[in-house]
Formats: sequence, C-alpha cells, structure tokens
Amino acid sequence: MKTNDVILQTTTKLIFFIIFLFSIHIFFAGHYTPGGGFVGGLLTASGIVLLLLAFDLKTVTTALPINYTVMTAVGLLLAIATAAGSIFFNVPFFTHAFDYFELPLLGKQSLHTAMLFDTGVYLVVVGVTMTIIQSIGADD
Amino acid sequence: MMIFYWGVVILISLSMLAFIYRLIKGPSVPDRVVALDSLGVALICMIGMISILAGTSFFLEIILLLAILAFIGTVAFSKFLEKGEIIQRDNDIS
Amino acid sequence: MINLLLFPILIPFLFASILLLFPKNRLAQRWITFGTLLLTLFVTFVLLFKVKADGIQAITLGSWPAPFGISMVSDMLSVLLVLSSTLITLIVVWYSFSFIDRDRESYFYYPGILFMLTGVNGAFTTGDIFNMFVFFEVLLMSSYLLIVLGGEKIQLRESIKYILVNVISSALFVVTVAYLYSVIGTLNMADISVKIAEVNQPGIITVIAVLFLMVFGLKGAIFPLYFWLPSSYAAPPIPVLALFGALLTKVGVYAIMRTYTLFFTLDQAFTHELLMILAILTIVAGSIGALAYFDVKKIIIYNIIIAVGVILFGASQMNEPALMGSVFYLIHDILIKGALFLLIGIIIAITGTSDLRKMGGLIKTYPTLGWTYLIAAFGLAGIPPLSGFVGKLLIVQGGFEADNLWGSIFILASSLVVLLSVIRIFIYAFWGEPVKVQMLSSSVYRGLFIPAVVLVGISVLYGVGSEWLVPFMSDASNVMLDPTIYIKAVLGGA
Amino acid sequence: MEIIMSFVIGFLFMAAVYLMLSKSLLRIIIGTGLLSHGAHLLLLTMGGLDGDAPPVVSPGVSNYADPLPQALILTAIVISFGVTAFFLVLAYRSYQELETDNMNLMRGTEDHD
Amino acid sequence: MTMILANILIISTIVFGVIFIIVTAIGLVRLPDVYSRTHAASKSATLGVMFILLGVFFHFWFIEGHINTRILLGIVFLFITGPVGGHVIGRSAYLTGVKMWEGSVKDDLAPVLEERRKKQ
Repeated sequence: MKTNDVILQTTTKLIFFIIFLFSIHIFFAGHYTPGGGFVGGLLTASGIVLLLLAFDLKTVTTALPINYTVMTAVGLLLAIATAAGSIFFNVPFFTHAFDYFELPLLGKQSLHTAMLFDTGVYLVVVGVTMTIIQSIGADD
Repeated sequence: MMIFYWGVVILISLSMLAFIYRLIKGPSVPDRVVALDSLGVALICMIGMISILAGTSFFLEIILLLAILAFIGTVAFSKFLEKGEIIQRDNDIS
Repeated sequence: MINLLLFPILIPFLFASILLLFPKNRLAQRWITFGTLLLTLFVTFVLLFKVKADGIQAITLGSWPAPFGISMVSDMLSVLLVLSSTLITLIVVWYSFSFIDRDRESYFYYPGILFMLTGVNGAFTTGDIFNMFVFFEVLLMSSYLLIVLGGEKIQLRESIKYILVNVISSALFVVTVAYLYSVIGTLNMADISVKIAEVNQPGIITVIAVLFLMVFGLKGAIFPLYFWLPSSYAAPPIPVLALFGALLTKVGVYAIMRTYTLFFTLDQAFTHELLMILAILTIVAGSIGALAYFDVKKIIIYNIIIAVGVILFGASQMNEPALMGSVFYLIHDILIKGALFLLIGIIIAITGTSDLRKMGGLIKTYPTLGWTYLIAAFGLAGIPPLSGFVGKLLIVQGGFEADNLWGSIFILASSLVVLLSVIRIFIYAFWGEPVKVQMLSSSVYRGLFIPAVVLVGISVLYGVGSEWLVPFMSDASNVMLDPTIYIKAVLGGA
Repeated sequence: MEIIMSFVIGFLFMAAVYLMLSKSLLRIIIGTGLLSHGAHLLLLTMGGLDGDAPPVVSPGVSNYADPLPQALILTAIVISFGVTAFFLVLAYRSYQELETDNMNLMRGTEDHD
Repeated sequence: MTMILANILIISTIVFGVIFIIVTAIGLVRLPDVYSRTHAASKSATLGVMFILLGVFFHFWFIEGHINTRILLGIVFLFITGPVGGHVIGRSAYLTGVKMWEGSVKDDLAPVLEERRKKQ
C-alpha cells in the first residue's frame, strides 16, 4: 500500500540542512574543541540516512549521485598525502604546519594542515558508512 | 544555586526511571519507541544540567547530536514497524 | 631521509588507496600492485643496510618528544621481518595473476593485499603498544576482506568464526593495554620497559604478561588458543591462505617475542617458563594434527602451529643462540610456508581435490613439481644444508645451554614428525598409481610454478648462505637480549 | 566512582559473554559490540577518573582530565565501529547465502559439506 | 540586582521545563494507550526540554557571558522534530494495528483506510 509521507518528507528537507550545517560546524570545530572529521562524517552520513528513510534509494541516488567507494579512496589519498607532505621537508611524519589568517566577518582564524588530514578522514567516514548502509539496506 | 541544579538532575533522573519502566513494560512495540524517544529528550536535559554544573560549554555540542540521533532512531523504528523495511528501493512501486 | 623507515608502510598504503579508484581495470590493478611491491622491496633493502650501518632507526611521529608521541622503531628484527613479508607478498601476488579468478580480482583483491601488507609492516615497525593494536586491526580488517572474498558458503561460515575470535582478542588487547596504562602510565614500548624495570615487576605486571600472551597467542595460534586456525585458514583460496599462513601468525609471534624480551624480563622464572611449556604443548598439538589429516591444506596448516611452537620455545630461552635461532627460524618459516602453500596450490589445481587419498602418480606428469616439492619439504623439516637447519640447531643448542633438555628433545622429535607429515604428501600425491588429472594449460602452469620455484630457490639460498646472514641475525638477537640498546635508540641518549 | 565503573564494566562483560554464547548470529554481534564497549569503558576507568573538566586546555581550567585515554578510546571506537559494521554486512550476506542465522545449523567440517 | 534578575529568569525557566518533564513521566506511566502516551511524549516533553535548554542558554549568557548558538539551534531542532517523531510513531502504531483504549470516542482514520481498501 502506498502511504503518504508528506509530514516526514517536508520536515526532512529542512532537518537535513540543519544536520549538514552542524556537521560542518563540528568538523571545523575539531581542532581545539571536541569534534573533528570522524564525528562530522558520521553526522553527515546520518543526515543522508535520514534522507534515505524519508524518501527512497532511487530519489536519493538521483539527488546525490556520489560513488561512495571513490569517495573513500579520495579521502584516504587526501589524508595520506597531507601526512606525507612532511616527508618532503625532512621532518618526522605527521608534523603539521599552521598559520593565521584574517578572514572577513570571522576575524583572526588559524588554518592547519591537520585540517586537510581531517577532510580526508571526513570523506573516508562518510564513504565507508554509506557504502555499508547501502549494501545492507538496498537489498531485496 | 548548585543545590537547585542537583535537585533538577534528581528530578530528571526520576522521570527517566518512569520512562525506563514504560520501556520495559510497554505492552506494544510503539510504546517502547515512545519511551526511547522520551529517554533521549531526558538525556538532553541532563546534559544541559551537567554542563551547567561542570561549568563548561564543551558538552553543549552533544545536545544537538543526541537530538539528531534520537530523531533518526525514532523515524527508523517507526518506519520499520510500518513498512517492514527501513530503506526502500523505490517508493512508487511498493 | 629520517622518514625512511616509514616507507615500507606508506608505499603499499598509498597505492592501495589509488587502486580503490578503479576496481574494474584488472590489468592496471595487477601491474600497479606488482610495481608497488617491487618498490617497497627496494626501499626495505635500503632500510636494511641503513639499519646495519647506523644501528636502530627511530622516529616519533608529529615531531613530539619521544615518550609522548607515537614512536616508530626499526631495529634489525623488525626490518628483517618487513623484508621477508614484502618478499612473500610480492611472490604471492605474482602467483595470484594465474590463480585468482576474475570476480575476486575486480572486487578489491589487490588493495586488500596491499592494506594487509601495510598492517603487517606497521605492526613489525611500531614502537608504541597502542599503535601496534591499530596496525593489528588494519591487517585484520583487510584479512577479513580477503577471507570472505568470493563468498562461497564455506568461506562465509568460517569467516564468521575467524572474525569472532579476532574481535574477542582485540577487545582483550584493549583491556590489556588499559591495565598496562593504569600501572605504568605510558604507552611507548621503550618507556614501558624502563618503567617496568623501575617498579621491579610486581605481580600485576606478571598478570599483564599472561594477558599479553593470551592476546597474541590467539593471533599467533599457541597451544590452547589455536583451535580456530585450521578450519578458518582452510576456507580462502590458496594465495590468500599462503599469505595468512606465512604472515599473520608470525605477527602474533613477533609481538610475543617483542613484549617478552622488552617488557617482562624480570620474572622469567614464571613468564618464560609458562611460555616454554605452552610452546612445547603447541608443538605436540600441531604434530598430532599434522599426522591426523589426509587433507593437504590441513597438514601444512598444522605445520604452521608446530613452527610457532618451535619459534616460541627459542624465544623463551632468553640466551643468545636460542634467540638467534628463533630469528633464523622465523624468517625461514615465513619463506618456506609460503613456498609450500604455493606448491600445494598447484597440486590442488592439478588434481582438483585436496584429499590425499584421491591423488597419486603426479611424478610421471609433473616431475619438476615433485622434486621442487621435495626440496621444500626437506627445507621445512630442517635437513642440512637447507634453510630450517640452522635455526633449529641454534634453538636446540640454546635449549641445552639453558638446561631445558626435554624441550630440546621435543624440538628434535618434532622435526621427524614434520618430515613424516610432508613426505606423506609427497608419497601419496607423487608416487603410487596415477590418477586421472586435468592437465593445466602450460601458460597457467608456468604462471603458478615459476613464483613457487623462485620462492623455494630463495629459501634454499637462505639456508646455504646462512653464514653470510649471521651478522644480521646476531644484531637482531642482541637487541632482544639487551633492551637498553632499544631504549637508547628510542628515548635518546638517556 | 571507580567502584561503580567496575561494576558497570563487569556487567557489560557478563552480558557480552552471555550473548556471545547464544545461537543467533545477531545476538553474537550485539555481544561483540557490548564487549568492545566494556573494553573501552575499562580503558577510560583505568586512565584514572580524576579531573572534572573535559580534556581540553582552555584558559582558567587547571583540573582537566587525562586526554590520552580518551584519544585511545576514540581510536578504539572507530576500529570497533568498522569491525562491527563489517561483521553485520557479513552476517547479512551469510544469512542470505546459508538461509539461517543459527550457529548450530552453520556448523560443519570439511567432511560433510 | 541584574544578577538576581538573571537567576530568577534561569530558575523559573528551568523549573517550568522540569515540571513539563515530570508531566511527561507521569503521562507515560499513567495514560492508558500508546496514542495518548505519544501526546505526553511529543508535546510536553518537547516543551519541557525547550524550556530547560532555554534556561541553560540564559545561564551561559548571563552568568558565563557568552551566547551559545548551538543551544538555540538545538531548541529549533527539537521544536521541529519532537512533534514529527510523535506523529510518525502514532501512525506506525495505528498501521501495525495497536488497539485503542476502549474509552476513545473518535477514530477518523478508520473510515479513510476502509475506503482506500475498498478502492484497491
């Protein structure tokens, strides 16, 4: 029986963006305060899961045409490439660099190479989680 | 002031006990889902209180996180109960 | 290049990530993997000679001071193991070109192998006990992928067992690290060694030592904890089995050797005695299994367990010849087990069965295979001058020096059992009435046979050239005998 | 506080062992999840529970908790998350393939299959 | 003076919230069937947690002196999701056939479902 999910779907459209924004916030907050790539990635993945719950797999894959395996690989590469950047400066692996920037509206902010590493972690977490969820969930 | 906050924590814990009673007893599955949802809400209140008591704002991130997880859990449970599957392949066919 | 010792870990990891991008392009997958392994092998050789020339290489990640950051330490023992595991992986990948079917190849088989090599090399190189846990998990995760790849019924069933056992042992590992951290308050292995010596090893440390023995024993298959190994290892295809048999248990054995020679050196009367008894029981249990089965895979798998016992017996003696013999035997076992599994794989591919009673007469159709197998079998049993001989001799000598007469006699007796069990394969499979076999096409046969022969040849060279290898081995055993060398290299001149 | 934590950990381990000894594969997976939770909690407790504030150095906070156990737990949680997810996928596949999740029916040796 | 006013504001909002939480607890224990319990859980629990979070927000604003926008976002989030959660549970309970309390007076969904079943 086809059911009417209007209430859930309308809320989801709104909620998804709140979750996504919050995950981005958590991701950027992760350097000095709790948060980081793993939590941010999990939150983004849970946002996508909410989409999958409210709509269906077909709609979501048309809206977000992402190959999650490739996403995982890109994340791994980004993470290892950032960490391996230290090799070229002949300092121990994982040594990170940082600098301060004046950004409009936000004032003085610091930017670290560790953030690039975290971006890799974020992509890996989203990719792996969604791969697993799709392979379990989308099976008849 | 501290005594007041501790009193609030105790009251919330007591209500959590009531939710747990409903979670264990709750004759039907939706009853248990309702109790779980309310448990999540009570946990959020608890974290607010504890972050006041500990005097730190680091725990406040968890509030939104728990709210998100509780909502997704509720939706997933009820969708499973209603349709027998959590993620549908195609909404129009079934 | 202070990061040189990380290259054997980083190179496979980097290229494995790249390979994830195009799983369907089988040719690119093959050759990129092969090239990666060659590069890794080359880097490891460079590292080997650097360690030989300059002593232990150590680095602390992220420019932290030594006991606080994660240390990576490459001493002679670990670099030799990294070298042999890379070599084995290279040859197994070469063998896989002709053995592994199309579906597996295009479903992350090669990235799985490279990730596993990352984990194995990392576990050999790390100098931080929690980081060792992380690398263990890396190699276990990729081994889960490899063991289940293909999805046959028996694989699914056995991999559930395998994963369950390993999950439990990982949880135990975390528990052990927790106890260690609460008592010692540090995770750096060199620092742990210093601190344990300071507190003079009270009872709780001995408890932790036994817990470590349980954790690594589950992975390395020592006596009461080997129960999961034979049936689980029999499930995946032969190249995966060769990798598992040659490498995974050895990681557990390496971890036992490392912890028991670096941390728990003060209460040897209990811990090392226990290790010795368990090692002998392991040998006995493995011998029984090796003689009991008619399944070629099972026979060789039980020989893994025997070898684990022999190595650990050497490690438990804590004197120079025995430790040196352990290192010799460890590397010998990695090489020869890989070679035997590859040869067994050819036999199974030819006859189509792994049951000895259904084979026979292969010597008429495949004579070179038969004689190569015989050399490998003699090498496994330790017939001089082949590779097992020196290691076993030194272990037995160490046993006599430490007045463990009976243990040494068991080792010698186990050689006979090993010889008997592998010769049984030779007799059943190669002699006797010829059974009708399907002829492999000659290109496939060559693709399978040449890697195996290369590996057997390397193991023969390893045995014949052991005189030349003695300086390397004695470096390795010196570090184990005298932890202060290791500590000094990691923590600086203190 | 350590006493309470010890009881909680013991209870978690107890429940985990009970679940892992049952026949259903799903229960076994839940058991392994509980086991790793217990191990993580033990790691936290063994690091020492002193310190009221979170392990973040910020101005005016001197009594913060030891950050190392928390970092270790995060790593361990990530790993156990991955393993559990993989295990669940495997259980699902084997349920499809073998058409049972009862471990007794999955048993078998090389002799009879 | 402002301190006292701030404290009064904080305490009153938190007390308000706790009262609603306790009402939820009583409702969940005492109410007869799942549909009436979802009223307690979705409406009063949401209101309660919103008030408590508002109190926490005021506390951090007035006492500690920084505006924490995550709490406001959390309040908005709970305001949206709480009722939706209740709705979803109630619907799934109805469709899985959980019985209503015998004292219920009105069931508007039954004739609709009946009509739809006839159509198919």
